[in-house]
Amino acid sequence: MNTQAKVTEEKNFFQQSTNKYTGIGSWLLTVDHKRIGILYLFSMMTFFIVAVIFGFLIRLELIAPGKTIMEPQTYNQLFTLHGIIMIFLFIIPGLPAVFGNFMLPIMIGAKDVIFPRLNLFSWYLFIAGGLIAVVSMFLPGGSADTGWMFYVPYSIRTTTNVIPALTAAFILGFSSILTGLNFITTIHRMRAPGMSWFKMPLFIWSLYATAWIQILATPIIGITLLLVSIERWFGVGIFDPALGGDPILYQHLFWIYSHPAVYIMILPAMGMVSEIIPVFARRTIFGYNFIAFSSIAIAFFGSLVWAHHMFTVGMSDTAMFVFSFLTFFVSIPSAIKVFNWVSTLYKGSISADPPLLYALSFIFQFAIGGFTGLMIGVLSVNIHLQDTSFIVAHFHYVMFGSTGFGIFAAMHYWFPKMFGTMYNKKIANWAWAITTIGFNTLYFPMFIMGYLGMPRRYYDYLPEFHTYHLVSTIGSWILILGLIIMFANLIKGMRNKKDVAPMNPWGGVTLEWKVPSPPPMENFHEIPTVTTGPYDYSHYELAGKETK
Amino acid sequence: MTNSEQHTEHSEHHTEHKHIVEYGKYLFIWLGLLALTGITVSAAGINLGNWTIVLALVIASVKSLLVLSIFMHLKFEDKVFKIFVWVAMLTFAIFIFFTFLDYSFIR
Amino acid sequence: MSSVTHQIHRDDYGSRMGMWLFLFTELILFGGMFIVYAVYRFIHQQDFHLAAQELNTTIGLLNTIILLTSSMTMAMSITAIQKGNKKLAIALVIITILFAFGFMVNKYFEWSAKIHHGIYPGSPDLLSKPEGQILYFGLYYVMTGLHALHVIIGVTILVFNVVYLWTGHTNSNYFVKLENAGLYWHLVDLIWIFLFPLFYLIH
Amino acid sequence: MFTSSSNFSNNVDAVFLYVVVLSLIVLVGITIAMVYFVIRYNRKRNPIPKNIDGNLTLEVLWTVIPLCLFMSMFYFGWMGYRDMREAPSDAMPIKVTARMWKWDFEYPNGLKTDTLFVPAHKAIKTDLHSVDVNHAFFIPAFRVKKDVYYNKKNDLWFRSDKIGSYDIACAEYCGLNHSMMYTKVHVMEQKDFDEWYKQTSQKAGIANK
Repeated sequence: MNTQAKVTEEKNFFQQSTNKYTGIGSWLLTVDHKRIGILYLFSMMTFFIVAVIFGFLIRLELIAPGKTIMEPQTYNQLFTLHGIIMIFLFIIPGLPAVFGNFMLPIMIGAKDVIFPRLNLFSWYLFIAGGLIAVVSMFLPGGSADTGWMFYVPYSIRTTTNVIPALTAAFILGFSSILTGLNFITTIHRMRAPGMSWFKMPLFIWSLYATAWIQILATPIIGITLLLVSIERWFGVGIFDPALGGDPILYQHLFWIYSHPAVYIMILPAMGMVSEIIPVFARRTIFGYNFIAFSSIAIAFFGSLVWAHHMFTVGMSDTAMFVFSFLTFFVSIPSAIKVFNWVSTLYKGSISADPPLLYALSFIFQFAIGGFTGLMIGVLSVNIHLQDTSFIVAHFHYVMFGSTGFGIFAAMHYWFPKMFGTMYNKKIANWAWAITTIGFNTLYFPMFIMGYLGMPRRYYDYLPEFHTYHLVSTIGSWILILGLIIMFANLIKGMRNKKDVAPMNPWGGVTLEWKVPSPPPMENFHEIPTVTTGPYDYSHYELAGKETK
Repeated sequence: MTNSEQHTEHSEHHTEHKHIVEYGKYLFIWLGLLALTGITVSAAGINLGNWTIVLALVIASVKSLLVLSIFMHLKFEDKVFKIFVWVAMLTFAIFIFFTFLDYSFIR
Repeated sequence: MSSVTHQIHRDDYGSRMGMWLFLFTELILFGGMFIVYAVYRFIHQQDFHLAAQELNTTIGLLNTIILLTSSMTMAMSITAIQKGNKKLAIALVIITILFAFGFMVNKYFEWSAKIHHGIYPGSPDLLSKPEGQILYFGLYYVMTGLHALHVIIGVTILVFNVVYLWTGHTNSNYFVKLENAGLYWHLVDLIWIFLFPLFYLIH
Repeated sequence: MFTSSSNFSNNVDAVFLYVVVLSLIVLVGITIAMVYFVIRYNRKRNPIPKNIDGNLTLEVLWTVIPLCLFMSMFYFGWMGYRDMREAPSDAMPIKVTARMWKWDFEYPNGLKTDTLFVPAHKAIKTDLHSVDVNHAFFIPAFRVKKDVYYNKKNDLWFRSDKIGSYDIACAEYCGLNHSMMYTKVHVMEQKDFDEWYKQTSQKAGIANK
């Protein structure tokens, strides 16, 4: 890690470690939440790049019908790993583990999270899980080819290394639980004096809601995957239909977690956007309470709708009715958020810096993801669209187009705070434009071909879908070009010692902008006392009136 | 401190509770638990049809309530702990209830 | 902790809160299996009824009593340390550990009897039974097995706590570790409170 | 769209279009508002922001109006699905067996084929069964789909009024050749179908009933 050239009388967290070790040891044994956040950032990005490469190869294979560059078996393994890595190693930990870890304590005015050693332990679990997932590729038998859903009985029958993949997901789930547990307790116990629940930044609200889902839903997937492992290992009859088991029960259990997991992914990104928009519009957020409560509402309703992933399995009519009905309810709080964000731009004083641009892309793409979600929430339409590339496009719009772009927004927003330097804004703007165009070119055609009947997870396809696949693959190249520019720009910004970032480059008013960039080891010398709400920009308004 | 809710939560930092439960109380609860176990075992012998399982679960719930509130000191903890436990129970209830929306009504 | 100034601030209340949150994940973990149990029992009423008759209620009852008693001794050890009675506290934790061993010994005999009778996952005897019974015994092994694993983890935690008590790390002013170990131990008991009637008493 | 190749396709397409149009209106609205605000209230043009905390009327409006629209979507979806779930009693039953990675069809008289032939204007009820892993029986043109399980009886029905050949795909991932699990359904006039049925059955040594 390069040390920072910023001249301050005080050492920042890069220069001062929490333990007696120097060099790598000071990082691997650190209990400082900021260093752990940085550890997460780099390990997560590594996994992200790996999974992007897999995605790129998958798209390349699909550029034309028939075999292009790989065998069907390889293809099946690649999309499985792409899913496992992206979901468990990038999107779920992305905002909470990286930016939550780094920013949560600072934003609530604390010196660290409440259980710093547990925090480091979570990171080790994350790394262990990630390594198992990646190493399973190279074991004899090859990596799992089941899809990230591990549906039984295929996951019991296949000869590939399913158990390592299941174990990886189990360990990663455990890591996620411990992070959630840490955050809830930290938020309850360590808020600075005066920071009541309704003076908390909205990012913290979203992390709080997320953490509850992490704690209460993740164990279900843990036990379910464990049961499949046990079934494979010992031949115990649990889900295997040949032994009387019920594959649909597996799907219920899987989605009891995995649907709420969608909210684990999206909620922090929503919180992120709620942070960014007021800062760049220099005005208070529109409808703070509604945004805060809609996070909780999403967490609650999100746990009631899992079986809308299963409308074609032959469930009872009652279940079909109730799950479809409630699915529409979960879209209400999301809609409320979108309307409030757009209203926050109204009469602001807007500076279209890279973080805001990414946030606007988020809103646009999240809207598309949400609307297509409505389409597949409609029962009769769902029957047709289930398991087609329409679904693939829908969830990529939500997971990548929204959460992924939320992560990018967070990177550009907090970059100067984390590293104390600045990236090149002009290049960042270009990267934003290219990634946004690339993303939409990549995934939008999938909606059309999905409706025309292109099933998902297909190695080969009928000639009539060729054009859409071709456009989509070209989109993937544009997207990757944008990502390369973005990462290169950020890495260059990190190494750049000239462009020292000020304490508060964007004019934010939450607590993280009141500590130096990068923050010192214990964040605050004195715990601040909070007296105003998190988005109090009245000083800009007042200053404007005075000059008049 | 500007906020009263904040105040109560944080004052806990310093005046850490030290509620001591006497040995006798534990012994009493233990006897109760044994008695309930006895009831559930003997009730299992009587044929009550579908009510057997309901009775068994009700007794088990009473037992766990005793363990939770006395052995695990939930009775003496802050309100927020009790809310947490209810949230967890509610979540599990939702999971099982909604799963049975499928299984109870299957054609 | 380190020599540098980074202090981990003490918050017993927060520690207990974290422990409770962790217990919820454990509860839901077993909850997932209870969902599986409930669904299969709903589908295969008769088979579950028949299969349950093959379990030994006496051993199950004995283990229930053992766990309930160990829960009491565990809870009492906290009272003891709160009153500053170090020796009694240590003795009570050790008694709890001994009960746990008793539980495991019982479990060992129970399982080996089952295996001796040819009922274990994948055995020809079991596979020749109706589907509902295969599922019953599958769940029986997995659920009681996972519970037994928790007993073992609990014992490990308790052993550490004996050391903490011994060295005075845990004392009448600082006993949150013992409290949290106790919470974990009671959770193991809680789960058994449900496992016992569901597997042994549904004739 | 609107090929009306089965009794369901028109309805599904219409409901889909309904949601698409509503969504497009809102999406365009949101996007235009966003872009307009960013330009109109740019810092250069509008250096002094105005703080607005919120507006209860607006919040209520944008909760209640979407809720009503969503409920209408739910209603149409449920009505459409209701028609799909129960086959008419005079439907012709055909057994469908899925295996890695092909489909088999068995007609009432025992005749087996690997391609589905059905008469037009007649309700067809397929009884779905898998001999190995999960599959899903999917006829995109007919807008119907149902998962196929080893130990669960699922069925699916449709009626096609349009002569022609349509693809049948497997929509639930089932391993190596999942993407090659294609076959066809041929919809024929009743008399052509009867002819085909009789001849093929005789060829297969099955006496037609």
